[in-house]
Amino acid sequence: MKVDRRSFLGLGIGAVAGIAVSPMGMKLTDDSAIWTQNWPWTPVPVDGKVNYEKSVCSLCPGSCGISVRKIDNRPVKIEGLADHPVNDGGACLHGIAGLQYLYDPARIKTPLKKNGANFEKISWNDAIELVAEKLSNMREKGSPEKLACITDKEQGSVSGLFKRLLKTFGSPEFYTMPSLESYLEITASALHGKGKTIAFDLENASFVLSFGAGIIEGWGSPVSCFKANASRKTRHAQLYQIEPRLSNTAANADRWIPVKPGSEADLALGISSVILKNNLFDSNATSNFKGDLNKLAAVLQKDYSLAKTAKITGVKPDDIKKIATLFAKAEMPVAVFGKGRGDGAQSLKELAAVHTLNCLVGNINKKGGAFVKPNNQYLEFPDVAMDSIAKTGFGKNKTGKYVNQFFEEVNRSSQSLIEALFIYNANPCYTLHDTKKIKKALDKIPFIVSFSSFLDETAMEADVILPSHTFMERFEDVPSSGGLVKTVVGLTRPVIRPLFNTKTPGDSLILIAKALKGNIAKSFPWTTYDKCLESLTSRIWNSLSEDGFAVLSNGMPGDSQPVDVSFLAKNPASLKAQGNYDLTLIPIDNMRLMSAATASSPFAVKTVSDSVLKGKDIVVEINPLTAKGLKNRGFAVLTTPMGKTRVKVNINEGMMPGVIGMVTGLGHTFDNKYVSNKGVNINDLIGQVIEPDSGLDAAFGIKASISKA
Amino acid sequence: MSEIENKAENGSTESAGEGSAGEAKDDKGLGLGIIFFIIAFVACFLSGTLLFPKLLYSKKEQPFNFDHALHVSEAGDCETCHSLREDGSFTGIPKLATCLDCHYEDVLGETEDEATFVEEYVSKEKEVPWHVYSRQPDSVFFSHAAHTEAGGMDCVSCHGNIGESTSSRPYEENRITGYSRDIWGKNIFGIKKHSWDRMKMDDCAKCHKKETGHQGYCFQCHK
Amino acid sequence: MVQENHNSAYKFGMVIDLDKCTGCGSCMVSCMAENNVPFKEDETNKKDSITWMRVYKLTNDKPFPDTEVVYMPRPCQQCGGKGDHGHSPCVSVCPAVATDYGYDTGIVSQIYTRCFGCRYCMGACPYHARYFNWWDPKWPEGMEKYLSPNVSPRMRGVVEKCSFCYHRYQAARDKAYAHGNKDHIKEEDYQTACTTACPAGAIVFGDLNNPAHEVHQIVKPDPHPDPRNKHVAGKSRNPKIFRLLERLGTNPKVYYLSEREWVRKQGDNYLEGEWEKIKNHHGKASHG
Amino acid sequence: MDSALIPEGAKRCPLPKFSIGIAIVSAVLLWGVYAMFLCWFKGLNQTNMNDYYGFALWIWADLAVIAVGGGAFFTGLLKYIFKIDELKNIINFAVIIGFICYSSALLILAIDIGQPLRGWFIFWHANVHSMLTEVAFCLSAYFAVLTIEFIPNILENRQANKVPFFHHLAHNMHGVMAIFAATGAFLSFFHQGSLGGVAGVMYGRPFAVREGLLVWPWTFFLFTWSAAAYGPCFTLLVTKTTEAITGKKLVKDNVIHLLAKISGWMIVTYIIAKIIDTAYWAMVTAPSLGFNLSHFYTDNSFYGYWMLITEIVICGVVPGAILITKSTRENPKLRLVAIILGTIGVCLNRWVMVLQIMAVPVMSFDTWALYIPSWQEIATTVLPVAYGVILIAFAYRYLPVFPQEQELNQVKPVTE
Repeated sequence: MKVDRRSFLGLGIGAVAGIAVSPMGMKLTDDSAIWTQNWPWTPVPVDGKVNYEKSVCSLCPGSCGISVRKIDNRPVKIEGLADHPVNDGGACLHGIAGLQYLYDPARIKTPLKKNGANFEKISWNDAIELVAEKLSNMREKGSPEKLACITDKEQGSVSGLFKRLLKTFGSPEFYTMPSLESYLEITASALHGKGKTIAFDLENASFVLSFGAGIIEGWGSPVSCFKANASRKTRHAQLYQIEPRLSNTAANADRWIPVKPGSEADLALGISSVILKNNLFDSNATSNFKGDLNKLAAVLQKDYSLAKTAKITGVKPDDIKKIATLFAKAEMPVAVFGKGRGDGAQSLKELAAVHTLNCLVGNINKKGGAFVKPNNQYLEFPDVAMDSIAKTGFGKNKTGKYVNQFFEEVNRSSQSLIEALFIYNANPCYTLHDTKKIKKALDKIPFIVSFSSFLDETAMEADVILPSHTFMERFEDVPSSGGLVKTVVGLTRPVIRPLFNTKTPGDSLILIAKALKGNIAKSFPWTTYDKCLESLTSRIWNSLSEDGFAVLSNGMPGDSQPVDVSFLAKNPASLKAQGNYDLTLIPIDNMRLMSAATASSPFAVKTVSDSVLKGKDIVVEINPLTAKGLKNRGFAVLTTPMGKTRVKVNINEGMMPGVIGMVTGLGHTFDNKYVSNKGVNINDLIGQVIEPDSGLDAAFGIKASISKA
Repeated sequence: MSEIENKAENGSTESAGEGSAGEAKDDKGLGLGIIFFIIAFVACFLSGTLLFPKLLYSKKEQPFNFDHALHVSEAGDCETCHSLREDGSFTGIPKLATCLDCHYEDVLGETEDEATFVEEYVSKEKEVPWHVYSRQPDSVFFSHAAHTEAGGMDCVSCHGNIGESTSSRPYEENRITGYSRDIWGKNIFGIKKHSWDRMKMDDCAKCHKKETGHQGYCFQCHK
Repeated sequence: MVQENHNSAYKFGMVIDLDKCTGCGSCMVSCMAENNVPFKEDETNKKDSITWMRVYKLTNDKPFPDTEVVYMPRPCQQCGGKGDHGHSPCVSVCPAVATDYGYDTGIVSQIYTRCFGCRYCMGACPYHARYFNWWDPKWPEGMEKYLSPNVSPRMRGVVEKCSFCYHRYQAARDKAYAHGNKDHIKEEDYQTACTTACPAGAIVFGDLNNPAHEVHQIVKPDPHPDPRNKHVAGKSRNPKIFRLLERLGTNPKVYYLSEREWVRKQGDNYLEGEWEKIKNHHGKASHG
Repeated sequence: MDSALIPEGAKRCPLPKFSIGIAIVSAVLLWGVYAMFLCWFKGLNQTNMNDYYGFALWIWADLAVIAVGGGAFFTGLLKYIFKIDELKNIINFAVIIGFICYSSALLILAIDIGQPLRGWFIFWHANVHSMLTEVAFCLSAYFAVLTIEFIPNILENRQANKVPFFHHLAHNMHGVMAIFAATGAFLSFFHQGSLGGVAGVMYGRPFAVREGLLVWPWTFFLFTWSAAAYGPCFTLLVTKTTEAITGKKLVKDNVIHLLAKISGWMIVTYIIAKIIDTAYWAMVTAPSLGFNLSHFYTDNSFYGYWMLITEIVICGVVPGAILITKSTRENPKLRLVAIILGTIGVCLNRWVMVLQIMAVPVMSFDTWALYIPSWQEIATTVLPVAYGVILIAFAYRYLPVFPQEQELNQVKPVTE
């Protein structure tokens, strides 16, 4: 048989036809398409039973109630908790993105010990032992006061435990990072006396005069402020926003009053001056002033006349007069302080000047006004056992009044002032001005223990890290703060089993205390933090565990408050920005970026406009009049006395001429590519300026120049 | 093309002669060609129909044998184990907890399978990794409530008489797509005799069209 | 396939109060978290950044200090198409029926697994509401555990967009079925993720066909076609309410509310002098 | 070496020289193939397309090659239906060019879609309302027709033609070619048109949208017409180029003049229609949507009125005028200028109808979006060009493409 071409042809055609008629072709075509629909590298979320858990978000001081949607045991979404007294269902973007913190690539998965430049993993036992050994040595040497601690806040059981440990150990060196809450307490303390805080009844106020407070940019308890602001339209209330930049709050306000950076206090005093001069003040209220009002009036008439104020602030005299009149005559006026989110640098002069307006028009503890109320008191700690070492140490003077001064003193001193430092929920290497200096100070402290959940800038400087659970993995009491009218305590609860080998910070402290033995161990009698929390909050525990929150006080404080304006009557000088350049660089707080200890989530960074961040470049805002020679979206070099950086330029009519605005919250350097190494940290470019009369870092900005790159 | 035209016109006699000579040769060649054609056709068709499915699907045994008939006779219906939740979603294959509602004491029966169940899963508190014959891909949204409650359908229409089975047949998985074989159906040509023989989108659409007058909009069945 | 929006059907829509919107971004993140939207290292090229809900920043372009800024959240507009007959700009062009118009809900729905990535719909949409998956969706190790089973993660090479959280509609229906209410879902049972997240309460969502729903009461849609443009239907009878690019006849179901005239003007394109004539025109005026 | 394959009586360059030329072009081809695989395996992130530019260089290339490939159907139509017999001398080449253009278009589409393995959904789940569906069906069908039209020419290869079956097949296919030509013309009318319709129906895009007749916007007819008008320009241009490279006259002047004349009149009529369309759109359609003409041509760094003038006047009116005037048409230099301008004109039109549409902002607060293709896009766009060159080279070398070649190049038959 001769197999010729035709046979081959027959074979070939037959094979093709056979396959074509068989279902193979059809099936493979279909299956290859289905394969693309189910690529093994595209995740398939597992289904299950939907259930919700109530908790509280503790990413910021807002203390919003959250509802965590879970599929079986797996949390899939965070939403605002309906009917919660703080946020009633609303939620901010950071809280909603909360689950991204749980799975953050920068999370610390197990205790770490610094070995040279790197960290090595150690067991919890070894870590606690190591800490206890160092601390015991300090006590043996008789210098317990050389242990310091920095946390985010005064309130709450975890801060309470830190303070307690320090006290029974024998150190007064407990510091908190600056926050709106701390400024509220400082202001209340200066004007009304110790142990008090201030709240603003934005929900009811008919005229809000905001001195740069980013009411819709994360100031105070953000969601609550958003709600109060949104209801303004229906309440026919007005918002006047005073700041150099057309922030979102200014854009949303009824009027934006641009003011030269750093002159907010002067404007407030100028307005007070008009109110006093034109008898617009509330005469009943002035009876609460304890002396010095006349002295203040004299100072104001002399130094804050319309013309002088106008010159300092750049606001027209007519406008000042108009604002003063509107404010004083409004039914329920309130003046609000705390530039931006209110957690940046502030001067007491500004805080006091603004709050004095409230005092003058008599809106203290009145509906729609400012509430002066006692600090939260809901924790019932048993007495602390202290030995003589502890008593001596604890009785010593603190190194600095506030955390900024603390770092300044550590840097300044030639001796080792501090030998060990605990840092919890704070990232001073990122959030405080002049980060280089902060790092230098930390370098001088031989033993740093971080309780951070993330390997952030400050945790990197630590010698030992005792990683904490995130707020989704632990119990904690979360007292409301930040100028909120209601006093609410929320309960953060674990919504998932801890993912890593981490602990509740309270448990870490209890373990340390027990390892230190003696009185210290005796002062920490609890087996676990969870039990400790239950006993500390026993009065409200039922409500906490059932509703997820407890309302401590709902209404306004009824009593009248004494007012002491002696600080202002001394006519403290306004601070100038550091440096000799022509322009002023100021920070911009943007709602979509976190700038405190917690960094932003990938989702939050994703929402950031390309006129704020483009690629890895930060974009600064500048008025066209100031941007001479610069191209919109072009590169420029920004110089301040602290250093130089390359930036992009957003030429923007919403910025006051002569001012450069740079967003806060960028320029992180830790290991999370979605969040870090984007832009620069403005705190690298601004130095501290300590207000002499208060000890606060009051650097509202810094002098700067900008030129084409 | 035009060149051919010219050639054809000019050389008609010549090509006719060649043609007739060629045809005789052709016949033989063609005959052989046809034989080869048939052989190749049959071989390829058969391998595409019989061998191919064997290669395409992998067989997996269930973790242990499950007797549906026995459970139905004990429980009385399907809904005892496969139920709607309060929110209207469907539980699917029951979780261990549901099994333990009845299997609360160590052993109820004496089968080897139940022993496996107790030893491997109940005592270790491990969910049984069942292979789901009727699992639809992630892109599909299927509401049991819409079909059983609103549509009044029974389980058999889509799932067949699985409730009468006394043992678990092997789970066959498409190696390319990861689908259960039940989606395309046992018949490789995709021919079906019963409403439950196949679970492709076209089957859903056809029934929807018949019952509701419209096959539905994308999101009705896709997520 | 010519079907009308019949009365028994839902017509889900939204009205966004731009005076309340603060540009905070909660809606964007809530949407991303709800719908398994991925993220990548650099999201600053907004032309390839998937945000079903995007917040635009509008400015009146006046010099300092008269500058004004308003934020405008832009979900998919769920266009009804010319004359509101369901031929949305994107739906009518899809060659493979991977996207279609739900006459029962008014929602432009889609099948990601049907889409083969021709991107014609993207070109046809003037709102840039459609996004292409240029990359494989990837999550940092472990983070895929937070993905929701209600929305299937999309693979590389397909187009996606806002669905008005259709899965929430499905959940509401399931709930209704389970409780014996075959065809009735409650207003509060179906709300989109952006609506519930908005801390300012700027978004109101519901059935535009249902006079009991808040969205209907705010928008007061005019059932008659616009006498000036036969393609436009459902115009709001509130002169402060507008839709984006209404003149194109896309008939969006997302309405915007603003007290500021310049904002309303930016909602569409006008020849010189045209706005002055048209600005106070609204449905009610044309029909007494 | 390969002389047995070379058409009888034709002289071809030595095989090594030919091989070197092919090797060079193949290198370019491989570059394109590499980029193609990158796009398939890594996805379309390899391109510089984005959510504003869902359609970009590739779709432009697609539209452009289909437009210039229009010479095939139009020449076929003239030859077989209108019986203009002189065109038999260029029809083979027109078909080859068409084949190259259409196969390239299909290849580009296969790269361009995000999910190539699901590409068949366009047929299986076809949406009859979509212009793209119409394009896909007609394009594939017409490609099949072009293949059928090309086959007889391939079978005319000296060796293939020796096989009686092939010889008869070619002969018989030829007999029915008029049917295919008619089918091709019909299919081309629809897919050229529906490609125009792709833009015209986008009523969300005021720059693209046109009113029209029934379901077809005016761009539908303009695209068909312009393909018929400018397609022959490209056929002539490639013929001219082939002549220049081979150094031989391949088609007689009377044939060239005839096709040029027809093309010229088509261009003139087209450009009149185009001007009317543009004017109506600029003065009625766009303003009714709130847009001034200037909106589409200002405030950006690339798209200006120059584009409009170049497309309509320089690359439309000018070549039309040259080609309808006997004296200028028969002047080889001016004719060359005209066919080059014509080819550029139709490509520019397709650019405008793809990329400018994407660039123009529609929402008042949106901004112009400009785009520069990535190297992968460029490489995959050059790929069909290289493939075309190779196919033409092989076709010319081994197939009797030009019936008049022998007559025009009187050389002794090859003796070996």
